Amino acid sequence: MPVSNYLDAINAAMFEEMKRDDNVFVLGEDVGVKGGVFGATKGLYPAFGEERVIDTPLSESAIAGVAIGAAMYGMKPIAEMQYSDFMLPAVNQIISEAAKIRYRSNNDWNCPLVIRAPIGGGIHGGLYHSQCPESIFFGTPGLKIVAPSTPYDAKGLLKAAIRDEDPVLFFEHKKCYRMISGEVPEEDYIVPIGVADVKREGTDITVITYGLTVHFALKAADDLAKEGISAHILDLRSLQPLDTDAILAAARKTGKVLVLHEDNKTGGIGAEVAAIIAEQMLYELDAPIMRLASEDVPAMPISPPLEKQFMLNPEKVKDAMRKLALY
Amino acid sequence: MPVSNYLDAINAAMFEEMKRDDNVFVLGEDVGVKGGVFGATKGLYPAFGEERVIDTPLSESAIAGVAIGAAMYGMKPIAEMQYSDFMLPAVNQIISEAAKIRYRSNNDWNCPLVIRAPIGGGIHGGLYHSQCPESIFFGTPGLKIVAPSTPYDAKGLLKAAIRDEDPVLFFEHKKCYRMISGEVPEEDYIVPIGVADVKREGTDITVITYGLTVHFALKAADDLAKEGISAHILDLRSLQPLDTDAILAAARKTGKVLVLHEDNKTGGIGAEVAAIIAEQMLYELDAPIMRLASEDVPAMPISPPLEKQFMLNPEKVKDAMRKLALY
Amino acid sequence: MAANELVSQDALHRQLGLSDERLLDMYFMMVLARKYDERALLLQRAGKINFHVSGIGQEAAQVAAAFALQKNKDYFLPYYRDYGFVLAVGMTMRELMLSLFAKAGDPNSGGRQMPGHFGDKKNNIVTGSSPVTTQVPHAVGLALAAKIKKQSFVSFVTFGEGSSNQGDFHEGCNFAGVHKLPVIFMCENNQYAISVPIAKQIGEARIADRALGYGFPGHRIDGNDVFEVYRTVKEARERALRGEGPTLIEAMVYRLSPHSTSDDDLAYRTKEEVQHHWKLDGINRLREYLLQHSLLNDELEAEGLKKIQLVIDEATDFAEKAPYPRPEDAFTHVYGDEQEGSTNAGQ
Amino acid sequence: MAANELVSQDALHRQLGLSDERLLDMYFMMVLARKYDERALLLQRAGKINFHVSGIGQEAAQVAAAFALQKNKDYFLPYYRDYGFVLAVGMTMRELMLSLFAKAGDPNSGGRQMPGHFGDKKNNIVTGSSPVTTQVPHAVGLALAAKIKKQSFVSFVTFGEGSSNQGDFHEGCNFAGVHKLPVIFMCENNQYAISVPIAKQIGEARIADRALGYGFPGHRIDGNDVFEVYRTVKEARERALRGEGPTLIEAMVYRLSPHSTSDDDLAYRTKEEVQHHWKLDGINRLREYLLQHSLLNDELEAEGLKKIQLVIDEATDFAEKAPYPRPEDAFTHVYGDEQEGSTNAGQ
Ligand SMILES: Cc1ncc(C[n+]2csc(CCOP(=O)(O)OP(=O)(O)O)c2C)c(N)n1
Ligand SMILES: Cc1ncc(C[n+]2csc(CCOP(=O)(O)OP(=O)(O)O)c2C)c(N)n1
Ligand SMILES: [Mg+2]
Ligand SMILES: [Mg+2]
Repeated sequence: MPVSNYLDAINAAMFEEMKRDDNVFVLGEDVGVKGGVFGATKGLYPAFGEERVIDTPLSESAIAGVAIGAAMYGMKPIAEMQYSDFMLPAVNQIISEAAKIRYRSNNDWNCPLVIRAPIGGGIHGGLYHSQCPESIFFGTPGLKIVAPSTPYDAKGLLKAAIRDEDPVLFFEHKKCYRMISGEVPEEDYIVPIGVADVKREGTDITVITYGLTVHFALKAADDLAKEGISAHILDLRSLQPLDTDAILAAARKTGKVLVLHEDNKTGGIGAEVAAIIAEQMLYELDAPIMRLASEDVPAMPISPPLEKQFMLNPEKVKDAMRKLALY
Repeated sequence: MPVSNYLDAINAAMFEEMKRDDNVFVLGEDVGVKGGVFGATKGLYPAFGEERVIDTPLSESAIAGVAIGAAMYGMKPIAEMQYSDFMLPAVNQIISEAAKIRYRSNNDWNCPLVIRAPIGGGIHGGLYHSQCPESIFFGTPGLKIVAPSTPYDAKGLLKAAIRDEDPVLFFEHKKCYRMISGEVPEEDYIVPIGVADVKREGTDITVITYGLTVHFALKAADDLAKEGISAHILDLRSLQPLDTDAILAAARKTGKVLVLHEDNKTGGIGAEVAAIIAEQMLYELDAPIMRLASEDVPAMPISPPLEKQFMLNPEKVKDAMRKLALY
Repeated sequence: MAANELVSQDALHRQLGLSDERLLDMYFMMVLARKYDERALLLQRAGKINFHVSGIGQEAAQVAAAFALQKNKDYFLPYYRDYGFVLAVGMTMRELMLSLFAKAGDPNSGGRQMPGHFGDKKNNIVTGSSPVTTQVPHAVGLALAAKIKKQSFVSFVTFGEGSSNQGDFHEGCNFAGVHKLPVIFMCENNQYAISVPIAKQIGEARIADRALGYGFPGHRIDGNDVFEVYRTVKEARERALRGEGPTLIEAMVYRLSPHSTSDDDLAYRTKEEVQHHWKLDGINRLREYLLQHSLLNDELEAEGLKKIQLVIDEATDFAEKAPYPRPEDAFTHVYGDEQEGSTNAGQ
Repeated sequence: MAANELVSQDALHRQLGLSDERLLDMYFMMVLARKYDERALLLQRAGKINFHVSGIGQEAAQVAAAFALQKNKDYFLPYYRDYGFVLAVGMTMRELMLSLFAKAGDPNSGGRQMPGHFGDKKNNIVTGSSPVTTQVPHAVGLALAAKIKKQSFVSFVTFGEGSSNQGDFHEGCNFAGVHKLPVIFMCENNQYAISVPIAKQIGEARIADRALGYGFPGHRIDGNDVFEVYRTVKEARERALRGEGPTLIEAMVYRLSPHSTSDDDLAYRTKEEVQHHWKLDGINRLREYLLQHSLLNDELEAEGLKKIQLVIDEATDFAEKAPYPRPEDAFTHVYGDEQEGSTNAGQ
């Protein structure tokens, strides 16, 4: 199978879907001529022209709102937010509008919209180019949210998102763009939204995570295997809806759970995962449910020692996993 | 002690603080001449004039943003959002700005701002006049969030919020405005932010909640007492920071915990409360951690049978409490 | 009849391409909206419904605008006072009443949303919400779809003057201006946003002047003058279809009712001010014109009013008796692909 | 000397109230900013720093504006290209360099924010962020404080032309217009927002024209003409202090560098276009004027440049050697009342 990096997988998903369905179009800041500040939309402008690859004015609420209008007409917009940090001006359009269109119209209207936004840190981006905004949107029924960790999942989930009849937030980790490569089939495929994936089988401890930290956990698990600790790693892939069955199965597998994410701890996805487990299988646990997440500070600072201190990494993850194994 | 309703307690807190400190001022839609759509700012305009009780244009991002600017100068703005549903256009100002001003300036600047917003349902307000937006803001370090249930707490917490040196979201439950009365001292007092309150002592089950549902739990507890079930009820009062010690103490008291709130279940405050307990005192529990919250649908519909079905009430709460007690 | 026709020959409405019949239709449509609104206020006072937000004083502008557009072709994004508008583009009185009573058959939302929150796909009425002005970028998105898909329709969106101060107004207008999209923005400037008068909403500015900053024309017009409204919207539509881009229209009207049934307007404005504006009512003005041009007489009027009365009575009765949604319907249609019972219902 | 003074007597700068010395100061301040910027680009290319966002091409407008304001009295909300501006209102070269190297002593953020994200209370420079245009309502809030507290200062805020399309621009301007607040909005229209040219940002519109929709004056001026900038800002300040309200200024400049050190600008514009604009550079234009008026000569210039060189060398060296923040400093100052270790640090 051909190997591709995470960024190219995203690019290919858009390219193929735009070819497949001429209702699909892309809009956002610098997505056209420049091909996006990270290059995610590279090649789309020459291939599909400026009517389907639209360089918008610098106004995220309009990007979301205009996309919503077009989606209600029956088009399939893919709106790029340059950084997830900059999608906050569009929160009202996303939460008050996109999420509620089907429900409020009693199924008369719907909003098949994809919003792509790069999340996460580790690129020396400082406070406003490193954030994880998941918790802002996670409590909003009506939205779907995905956050893939591999090129395969990224491509399959983006295709599923584009074909979905409801609004999907597609959070892509910018640190994965060029750092993560993997096999991506040539044939058309989708990864269904709402289905988690076991990225590693193990017997001693379970790590439930998503995004960049999947890779930290995998790296840590390799190291820990040498110490005789066997880790089972579940990649949530979809945050909304959560794959409750897979979460419970993974937790049951070892009875010891570490929930791990880069978004800050309080109010993060990890709280919900822990709460689901504590509600549904408390008596099957062999240890308290551990969480490892970023510190509860407003955002990641840029100065190298501060960024390093703030960012999770395989070492920190390994320490937490070992601690849980030894519990 | 004099008795006052929840709305008057809020009104009195503002009145007294405006008298005490001429840096305090109020701004928002219809807060001046009309005294607010719920009457929360009644009497302030005649008492303090239009420069300190400002009827703003219909633009929430400006209300928040202008208030932030004034707060950075050293004033103490109280910004009213007419309904919490309508504060979403201001999310960028609240999360990207207010929450991060102290941190990003390394303590050089700060933002002593209060944003008041009525939350919750049960007033036949339909989708956009009934929402609980806590989860949108809960994951944002740098903000403080309070959500009082009684006139005493409302007045004391609002005063604490106004005197706080950091931004505080003050979520007042609109259904409590006239429905809930209670004793409120004449003397100046504050209720410290970050401190929960045991609203009822009990021995069989613990209910951890905040806002309107505190009253549902109290009512249910009265009924259940007749059935021989003794409920311990903790009112969080502050959501950010959470009073972790009080949460653990309340959970320990009975070993059986129901977390209860009106905001929808997935991603709500209840998830964090459950996760804290599951992380720190799993082995002291005598039952799985239960959560009772609103359904995961976009918002509360207006048609009476739908609203009734959607809204929590003392009966639904009682059923959940009994179920937990019998576990 | 012959003399009559002669008189009308060069009458204003004919010059604008409005036949006598259509003008009369327009008139009765406005009256229908007014009577609906009065009925809704009555029903609220009688405790039969909880809430109504009135459009009284704005019907002339609404209906005249609708008549300048193309039903079932153009896309409409009306705001919560636009009863006259939605009636004119195809919503029925029964449908409005079902919404007012929050009954299951309400096409707008199946009883989920407040009345006045329109949405009806079969009539190209796009679903709207309560947070003001969010519909403005939506209208731009529909116009963008028209452009991308090379379809010959316009989108038409209304909002209040207070609402024009939201960021979404600015962002939507600018986007439309850059891409020269076929969208018409019509502000119904009724001079109040709840209690806040225009002087405190926009100072000494005029909404129409904002168009200049987006590179397209803006017109402030008398919203009580149906001919001016009709002509302006019609020209804007033609302009849009020619690919010349958006138009902003500021229709000056006055909110004759309180903001809603929850509002006491005399707390912030005087009876005299309101009374003054009753004299300028656009429906009356059109009536005078019709009388002057002998297009209306006592008999025609009585007949028209009687029909309207019947329609409203029948619809009220129908909606009152219509079933509510089933309680469990509160939990459906969160997502399109949901299974029955897929939410956390019945926990 | 006497002849020299005679020549300058009715020179433009004198008419505007700028002494020879101040004009020369202004010039060298612009050069200082330019040289800082060039050094930062060099440091980035050398791998000594990660990132720089350049203000080259906008220094003339920035410094001229700063000279028309009152240091330590007015409040400043500059945007990320405003090195010339912040230097002119009191930030030192060492401070800029500390920020560029993300060192602990950086007064803007203690090394937390990207360079170009200014904030320095002692100089009335209000802390700013990356999401564009949020500072516009803040400036309005500071101006509101001036009005409520009856203080005689103005707030001055800058932003790019792309950023003027954010809702916050609209909401902030309108609020200021309604309350006639002492604020000056200056758009540095450098004709690009990253890769997107003005034609795709605002179509055929002009930012300055937007002021009309808020009821206050808007001026499009040549940002490379220091005199025009100085006069316009000065008049706007006087107007604001007289209680007449805000002014919007659109200073036409050109972004001579790529958007940032991460950008390849030749992917979307031509070398020729950039070269053309180098010829219009405002610093050069002022230099010509100074030479013409004999306010500058080779000797003075060499001396000035040498001083600048020294200042920059010294500051670079200082900042490079200055300590980084301690790792644990990443977790402080979330709240004012925090106890040491009150976050979930070290879980
Ligand atoms: C974003 C938002 N903020 C506040 C409200 C509450 N609200 C409902 S109508 C209204 C006034 C609207 O005034 P205007 O736009 O002039 O329209 P009008 O009601 O006068 O027709 C307000 C403040 C809202 N619906 N949405
Ligand atoms: C809300 C927001 N969206 C996107 C960005 C990313 N971004 C940074 S600068 C920039 C372009 C700004 O253009 P302009 O306002 O013209 O200022 P200039 O950089 O040209 O000086 C963009 C899109 C941002 N910082 N904030
Ligand atoms: Mg109005
Ligand atoms: Mg620019």
